[in-house]
Amino acid sequence: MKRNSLRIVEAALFSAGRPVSVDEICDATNLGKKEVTSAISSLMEEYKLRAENDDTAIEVSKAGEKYAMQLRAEYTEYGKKLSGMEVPKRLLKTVALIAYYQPVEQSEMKNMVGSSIYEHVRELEQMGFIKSKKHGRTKILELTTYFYEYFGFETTDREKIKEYLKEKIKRTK
Amino acid sequence: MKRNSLRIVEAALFSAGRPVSVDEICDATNLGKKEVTSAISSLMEEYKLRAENDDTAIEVSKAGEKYAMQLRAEYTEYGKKLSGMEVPKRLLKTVALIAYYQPVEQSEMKNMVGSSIYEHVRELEQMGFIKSKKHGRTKILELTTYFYEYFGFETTDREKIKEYLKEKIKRTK
Amino acid sequence: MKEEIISHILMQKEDAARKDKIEEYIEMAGNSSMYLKDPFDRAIALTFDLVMEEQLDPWDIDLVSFSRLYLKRVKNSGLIDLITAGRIILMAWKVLKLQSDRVVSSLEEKEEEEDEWGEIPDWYMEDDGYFYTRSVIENGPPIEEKIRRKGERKVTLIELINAFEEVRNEIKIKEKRRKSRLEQQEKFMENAGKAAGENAHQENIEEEIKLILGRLSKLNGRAMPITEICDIHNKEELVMTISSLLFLTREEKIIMWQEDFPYGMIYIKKVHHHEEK
Repeated sequence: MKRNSLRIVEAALFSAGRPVSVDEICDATNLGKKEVTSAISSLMEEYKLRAENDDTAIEVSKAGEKYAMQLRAEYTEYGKKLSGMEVPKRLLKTVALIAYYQPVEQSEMKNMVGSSIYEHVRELEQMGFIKSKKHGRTKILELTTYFYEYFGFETTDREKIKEYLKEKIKRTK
Repeated sequence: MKRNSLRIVEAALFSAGRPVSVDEICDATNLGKKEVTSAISSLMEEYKLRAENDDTAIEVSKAGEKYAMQLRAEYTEYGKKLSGMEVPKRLLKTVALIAYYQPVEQSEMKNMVGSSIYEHVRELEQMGFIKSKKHGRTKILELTTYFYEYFGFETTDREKIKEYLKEKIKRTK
Repeated sequence: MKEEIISHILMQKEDAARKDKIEEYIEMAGNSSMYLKDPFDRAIALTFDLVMEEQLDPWDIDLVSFSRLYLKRVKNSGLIDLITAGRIILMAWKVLKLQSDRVVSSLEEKEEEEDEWGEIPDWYMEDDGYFYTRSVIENGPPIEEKIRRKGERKVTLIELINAFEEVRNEIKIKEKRRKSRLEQQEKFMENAGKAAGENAHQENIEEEIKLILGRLSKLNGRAMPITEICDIHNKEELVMTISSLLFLTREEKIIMWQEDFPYGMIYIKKVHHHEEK
């Protein structure tokens, strides 16, 4: 029975693909808190033992108050190329346009992107990349500090991103 | 050295989170085709052995013409909540019917599914599971390679799939 | 009297709280039907008003009781104010429509929930497919999504810039297409305008109608498809024929109908009394 809850928690950690809390695991698996906590310890031990013999490229580790299944540091470089981007392409395109035109009216963006702009704006706001303020019947969109941090800009370099993008256009002309 | 390439391929499969081809793995890991192929076989064997002792919730398996790391069927239910399933049941039903009858006319599917078939076909095409070609006043529907990959079928042979589906139904009776 | 009539045309449901509520509504809406002098008419109109104002459920109205009551009154008094009667009947019709709308929309909702799976045609009976299809529809699909790790990584600046380039190109192409579509439309309108101008000179409606009448004379009261009197692939001839036929329909010289709107065949039949003249 113990063995089994070990595998169930393993399944949960594998599926999540991100750090998850004990509560989240309980909720997803219908196991009790105690059972989950003990399963996590055993799993961490199991993967550690395997790692000692180089019998796995994976580890279970603590990340803050959460737990994650992830690649062992030695193997991360082989995973980079194949793992997916956390911002879907369609949103990346839209946020790139906003970065270039900002501050920009949502209605103007709609002319470029089409009516999916509303959905994109909602998602991008949720991700924390853009913020909007009401302006008459439309909204003005612009980038957040988080956006600059995410792409490694100093927040003081607001214009830099635009320059990067402009450069790109020049080169492709 | 052989042991190491096993772990590198494992890292690649783990990170991809989707079925990947041998070529993709070669590209991501800088390993040769032969090395990758042999590593995949060994990995599949390794995980299979572990599964026999219930020492893992994970499997490495063929998906269409590609390979994927995924949850063993026994543990799928514990991963559902955290991974977020993407295909609504009504679409699963329709695509299961198409899998059985393919290539099949849309008009024939309409007899089974009702007029929501048009909506279903549009959504399934968008998801990449089916493709259609015009045929007079109707369309001929069939599965895409992506379908086999996504649902983890080890073969793309239509007859074999049909047999598999038939068997599965018998077992659920 | 008012309350009596109202309670008569309301469905008899045993729900005290609901009745109180209705009385409250009636009090609230007390004056809205004051344009009717007769207390009987006013009571009925008032009730219907409440339905229109969404204060009363249309299904609370018993239209059968209403029509019986109304007929009885007409019989007894012998005199009816047609304008008021018309108004009340219109209101009753509106209530009926609200009732039917409700039924239709609840049916639609149900269909959406159940996603209306069709009947399995008989010919599936003969093979394994029938059992498979039935099992999928009734017990659910025999396939399941595989669960894979959805680990994601951060997006790099290079990827952002590439996405920008991609979307810029897409927008350019879209813009080009839009422009060429507009140009084509303009050209088309211009040509159409010219063609209409030329036709206006050639048009001699009377001549055309005579021509069509001549063709129709072969009908002898029999219906014929439009394909027999004109070449439907010749657009100009088709337009000319249809406009003449529409004219003749308005003059009640022929009747014209279409089977299976909007693409079905159009049929024409000559009207008899005109032939006799």
